[in-house]
Amino acid sequence: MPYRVHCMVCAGTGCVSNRSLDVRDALEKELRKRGLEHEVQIVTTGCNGFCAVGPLMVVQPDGIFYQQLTTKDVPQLVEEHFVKGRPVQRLMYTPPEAPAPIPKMSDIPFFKHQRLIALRNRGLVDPEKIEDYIARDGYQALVKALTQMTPDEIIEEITRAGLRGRGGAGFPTGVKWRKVREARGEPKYIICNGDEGDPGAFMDRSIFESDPHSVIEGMLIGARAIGARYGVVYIRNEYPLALERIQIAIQQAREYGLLGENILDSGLDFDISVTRGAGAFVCGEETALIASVEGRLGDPRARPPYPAESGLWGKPTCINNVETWANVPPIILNGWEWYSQIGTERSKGTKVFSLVGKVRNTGLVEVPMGITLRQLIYDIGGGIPGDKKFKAVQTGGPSGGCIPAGMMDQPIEYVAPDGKHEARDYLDLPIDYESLTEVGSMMGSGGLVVMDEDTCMVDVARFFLAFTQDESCGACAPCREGTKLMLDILTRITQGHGTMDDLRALEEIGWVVKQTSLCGLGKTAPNPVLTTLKYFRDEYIAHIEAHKCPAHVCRELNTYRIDPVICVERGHGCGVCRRECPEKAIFGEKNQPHRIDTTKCKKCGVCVDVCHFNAVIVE
Amino acid sequence: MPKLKIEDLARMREEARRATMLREGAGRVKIIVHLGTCGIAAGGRNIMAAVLREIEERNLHDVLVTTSGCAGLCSREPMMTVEVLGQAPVKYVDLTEGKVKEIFAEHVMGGKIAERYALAVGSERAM
Amino acid sequence: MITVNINGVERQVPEGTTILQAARALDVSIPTLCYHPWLKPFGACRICTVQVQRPRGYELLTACNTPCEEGMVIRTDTDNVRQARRVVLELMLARWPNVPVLQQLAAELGVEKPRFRSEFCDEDPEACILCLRCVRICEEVVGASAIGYEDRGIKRRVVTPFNRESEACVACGACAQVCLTHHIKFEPEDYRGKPPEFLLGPNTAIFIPTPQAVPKVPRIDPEACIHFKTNGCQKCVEVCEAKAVNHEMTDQEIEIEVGQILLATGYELFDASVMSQYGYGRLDNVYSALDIERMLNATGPTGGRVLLKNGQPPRAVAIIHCVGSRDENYQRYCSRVCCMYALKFAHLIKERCPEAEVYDFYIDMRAFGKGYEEFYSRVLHEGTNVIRGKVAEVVQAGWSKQDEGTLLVRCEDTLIGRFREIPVDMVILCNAIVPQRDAERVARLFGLSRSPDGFFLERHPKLDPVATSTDGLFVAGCAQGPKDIPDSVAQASAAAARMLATIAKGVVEIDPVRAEINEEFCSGCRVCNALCPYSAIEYLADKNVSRVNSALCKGCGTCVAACPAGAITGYGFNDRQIQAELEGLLAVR
Amino acid sequence: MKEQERFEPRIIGFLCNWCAYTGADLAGVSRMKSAPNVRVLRLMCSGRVDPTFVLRAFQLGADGVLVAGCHPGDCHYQEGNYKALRRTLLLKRVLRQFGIDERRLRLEWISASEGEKFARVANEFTEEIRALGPLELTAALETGPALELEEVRA
Repeated sequence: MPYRVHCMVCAGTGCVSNRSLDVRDALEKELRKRGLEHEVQIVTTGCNGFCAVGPLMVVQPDGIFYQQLTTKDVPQLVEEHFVKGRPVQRLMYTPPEAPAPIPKMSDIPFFKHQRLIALRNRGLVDPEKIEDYIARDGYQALVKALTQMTPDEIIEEITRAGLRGRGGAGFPTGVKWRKVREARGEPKYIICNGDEGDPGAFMDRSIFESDPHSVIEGMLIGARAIGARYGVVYIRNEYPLALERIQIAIQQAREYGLLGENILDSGLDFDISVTRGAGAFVCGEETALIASVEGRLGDPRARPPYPAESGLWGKPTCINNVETWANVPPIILNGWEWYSQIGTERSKGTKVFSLVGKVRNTGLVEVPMGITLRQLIYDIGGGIPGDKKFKAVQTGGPSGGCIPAGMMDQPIEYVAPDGKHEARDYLDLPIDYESLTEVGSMMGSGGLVVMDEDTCMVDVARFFLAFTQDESCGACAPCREGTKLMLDILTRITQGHGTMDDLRALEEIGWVVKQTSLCGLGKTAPNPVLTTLKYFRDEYIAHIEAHKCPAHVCRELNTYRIDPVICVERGHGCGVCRRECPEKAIFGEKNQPHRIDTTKCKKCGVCVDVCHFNAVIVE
Repeated sequence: MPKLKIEDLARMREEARRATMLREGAGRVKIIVHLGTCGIAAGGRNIMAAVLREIEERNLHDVLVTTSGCAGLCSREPMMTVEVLGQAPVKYVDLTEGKVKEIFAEHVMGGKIAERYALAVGSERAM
Repeated sequence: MITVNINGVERQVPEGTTILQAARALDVSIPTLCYHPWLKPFGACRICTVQVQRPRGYELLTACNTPCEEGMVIRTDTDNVRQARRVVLELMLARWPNVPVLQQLAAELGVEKPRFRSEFCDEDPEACILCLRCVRICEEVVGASAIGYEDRGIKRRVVTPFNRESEACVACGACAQVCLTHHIKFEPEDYRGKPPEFLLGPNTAIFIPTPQAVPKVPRIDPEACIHFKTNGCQKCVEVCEAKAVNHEMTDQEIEIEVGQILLATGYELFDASVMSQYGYGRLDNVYSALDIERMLNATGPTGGRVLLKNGQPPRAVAIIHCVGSRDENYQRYCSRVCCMYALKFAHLIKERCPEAEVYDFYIDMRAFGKGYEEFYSRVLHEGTNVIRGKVAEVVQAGWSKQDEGTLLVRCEDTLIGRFREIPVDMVILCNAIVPQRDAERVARLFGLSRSPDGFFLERHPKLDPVATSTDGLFVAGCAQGPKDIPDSVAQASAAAARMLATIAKGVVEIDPVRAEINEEFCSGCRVCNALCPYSAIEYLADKNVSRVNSALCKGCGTCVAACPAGAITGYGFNDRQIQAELEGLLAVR
Repeated sequence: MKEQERFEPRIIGFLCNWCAYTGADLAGVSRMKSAPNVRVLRLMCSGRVDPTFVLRAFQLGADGVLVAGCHPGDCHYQEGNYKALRRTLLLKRVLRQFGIDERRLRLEWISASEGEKFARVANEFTEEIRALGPLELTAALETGPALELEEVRA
């Protein structure tokens, strides 16, 4: 009996951790109970991107989007939707301030503004079945590349399409492929860099989990273009599900003869091996990655020679990010004109961002280049929860910078595509490689952390710097010593012992580390500090001179006080805070206003948490 | 698995088309079987099974089958609506498995509405 | 060739030259720390930062490992460059404030007081500043890869694997040599079994043994040379203009056709440690004559100064004669030379340590040579105390503080008939001269016999002292018996004269005494063929007779006696002559 | 036996030129006392001693024959003394056939430095022969015991 309905249950890491697989099992049991198991097929797919509302399921062909499902909802869902054909309103997604839930997935704003190329198959294919991928034109691009195009034509196609590296630097992929093709030395290698060490970035993981075959097909086309014999997928060991799915995909590709000798009788010999990263952020840098694949200590080395001339085992090597490889098949299939229409003048195509932080709809979005921060945060992200004021957005992970929202009165000079000069404030800045770099941040892997008024920028800078300092490989002096000294200064400032020439020292050391470090990690580590210093200097000064943290994040600088009026009128002097205070620093009687002895107070903030009436004021 | 040739890829793509078409909600004809409480009571499940059997026998992959709630005409159940892309949806009433076979042949395949069983043409938009 | 512009000066450099090499060619100074000419550039310290103009502004790059590109414009003296180098240096000083090489560079770059102090600050002036030159030389040049580094970031440290002594280390000292802060020390412990103070010259792998070495050319010590251990290095080959270094050379056995041989194989010094009562090899500051000869030599380990093991000059020295000579249990003969060099030592020690007391223990002072006696009386006048008596033993004194480290020499002073115990700081033993250890084998090799004392036997002690019983084989010097330099020289000249005489004659007279076969009597039984030790008898198959090769025949006559047919006559000692002798001998009652 | 009629044995000494003869010379040079009975015959090597010389010596009235060569390994001609050793052992058997006491023939290794040893051997040998008394060769020939072949071969 042919199926009439496909339930696409999301099995990305986010949803799986919210027990979406239990929902699937409950669904299966319920369908069998209702005798519908031959009419309704359950398909587990990769991550759909809307992790905030997982576990989620899309019922096709109707396109109904169900979210935050639990096993308890399953009987009602089956009864109503599958038996009676009436979608269940209760389980649909209702955007904030929206009157009614939106049934169709395509109408939900989170998905509507997206443009899927690298994630074209997410939610529509079972990542562990090659047949699903083939059904959605999988490996057709490879057939076209092998039969109708010469390697040079392939490279020409990629170059004209304007595809640039999605790892963060944005190096034109076509140029890189040509350099490796023309370099002397056999055999040649291509590497898929899935190290993704940035905290808060998970786009590579999601591509591996939802559509591993698109990466394999991209690498096959790259191998054909470059003349590479071996491929390596370098994937973080911290991504067990993604690792499992890429290995299954590679195994299936080998069984179908799409990897190995004489692929599709085209004479192309190519195979892919998987190497697991050992958890060092520095191994995201290409030369350190190569060292790690060769089994050596993951230290970067001086360049030139660039990996294109002498990379893995000293042979010409082309290293591209997961997302870059995933973009290749659509370009080859639909031609470069189609691709170059998307995006801006200098940055073509789409970019996958991981929208995290103080935003309602956290998750993974693939948007065309040129989209503005406002669209990304408000239209797609659903704005800032808890009616807090938007303060800044951090892009590019620990190597990126912070872009303030508050600089409304100082718009930046923006040259529109038609050459007209416009004054735009940051939020309306179209996002692409150059625009982000100009404001001191960088595209990076695509991590986008939204921050609201409750975020202390000094603390954010300290957090990111602590990460890069800890991940520094220690080979070159400026990065090893510089990041440590800057971290010590920032820690001092957050504890209220900073001085004004600490700021000058931060800038000086930051400049030197940025200019003279051996590899990308060192060159970008100071960015978070330098951009927060540039845009939020007043907060630093507040920490130093006023010994106050405007966002009350740096605990040592806070003072805690109980508002006597609220405490008595609303709280009737309940004394919860008095009992809970670990330092016994709160005094007062029933129905009397309570008082905090600031000498004993260790500023732990427990009283704020336990007081139901928000009587505790933090200054 | 034997080593794939290019033709194998194309063949597999065709075979799997059915599933993907369905997933993308794309199809030439859409059949809605009304399974409201009354519909089910009147034997809507058998009609659904019949429709699915027809699709299977003809190995069609551009026909979408969905269910919907009660259309309001409980007396004329079981009912189904057949909507060919671009044409007005046609509602058929008092169905039996035999009738379903005829409707399928004339309307779904032939494109000509089976007047004798049709109740009304162009009621609410189904697509 | 590509053109680059350094500080405004255009310059042609070959493809692949780094900015540092180009700058140095223009003697533009660029500071470096982790750079080393022998090693691949590593770029750890970033001190060699220079400014390279880019289309949109500039870029700071490290000169040591950035190759020059066509039309590159490089500036090494801009404010950015100075600021970058200064701050990088301040960062390093924050971590290692007292390292001299960093302080000296700081002075050059104008860094007065380092502003920062790291939490991991290390005050040690010999701290490791992680330039990794040691790790790189051990891998790239030596090829032993014995050291590496562990951990990451601020906690990175240079270690041997698992912090245990590395078996791969070939103790070549290369790492210690390139270490900027002398963090790695290299002490040549008991090198090749001899106490360090008696090393013959430096212990590097390639060295000139001593300044007076003949020939005075460097020599490679295969035990110390890295190339023989890891097939790496060969820096000496690279730097030698004359391309004279060849590691493949080995000892070769050369065969030379010679007519005459002079055996002048010399002597060996008696191993005094056998006589445990003197404590040689057991007690400190008890030296043999050759050790002192080495110490007194200007090129010796102490540069000619007489020093104790603790580096102080001795206050009293004892010189003991006839150690192992004129002794029933060891050598019964007198070694002839000891008395005189003992006096020489006394004189030199007096000269070099004026306030030191010298005691000379002798049995008979044999100052037999020309001018020797006069020297003896002069030494006496210089204040050397001379004691006639064979020393019984040398013991370690030291139960009281001031005796610490002194030695007691116990002997019986036969002139005053009393037992004496003299505290001294240093004891010098005059070891006997004994034949070379392999004298037995050499003698047998040349068919030479030895006199009872083991030295080679001369043909006649009085009439022919330099020849041996074998023609063409001569002996001279201590190989024939203990003698001093004048006598050795005299003998050497004599032997040389004898040999030249033979050579001058141009003809070699062989002894008439040899054998000859009378071919009529010879029955071809070939008994004599195998008999002859010099295989001088060959068998003529066609004539079925044997024949003696007169050049090879030494005339021993063994074959004459053995020939069943009596066909061989031994000239000079033929049968009839011997019969006649017998008759003569027995004729009288 | 009166002093002057005391039997003075006549002993022939075949001495090799390099060792034994030099040793004897050393004994002389070192003024060692040794019995004059040994009448020395110098040969280039002990290997040169032909058994017939020994027999001839006995025939001419020698009471004892001493053959002296270099120590094994010391021979100036490498192997001469080994040949002498072989011949002497066989010759001793032949002497028995002639009825001559084999102790009248003695083989000794005397190196050039063993002057003292030569003197000692000479004295001992002389006393030994003196004890054996004069060798009346012609008489012994007639009355000597006939040796069986096996005994010879043993």
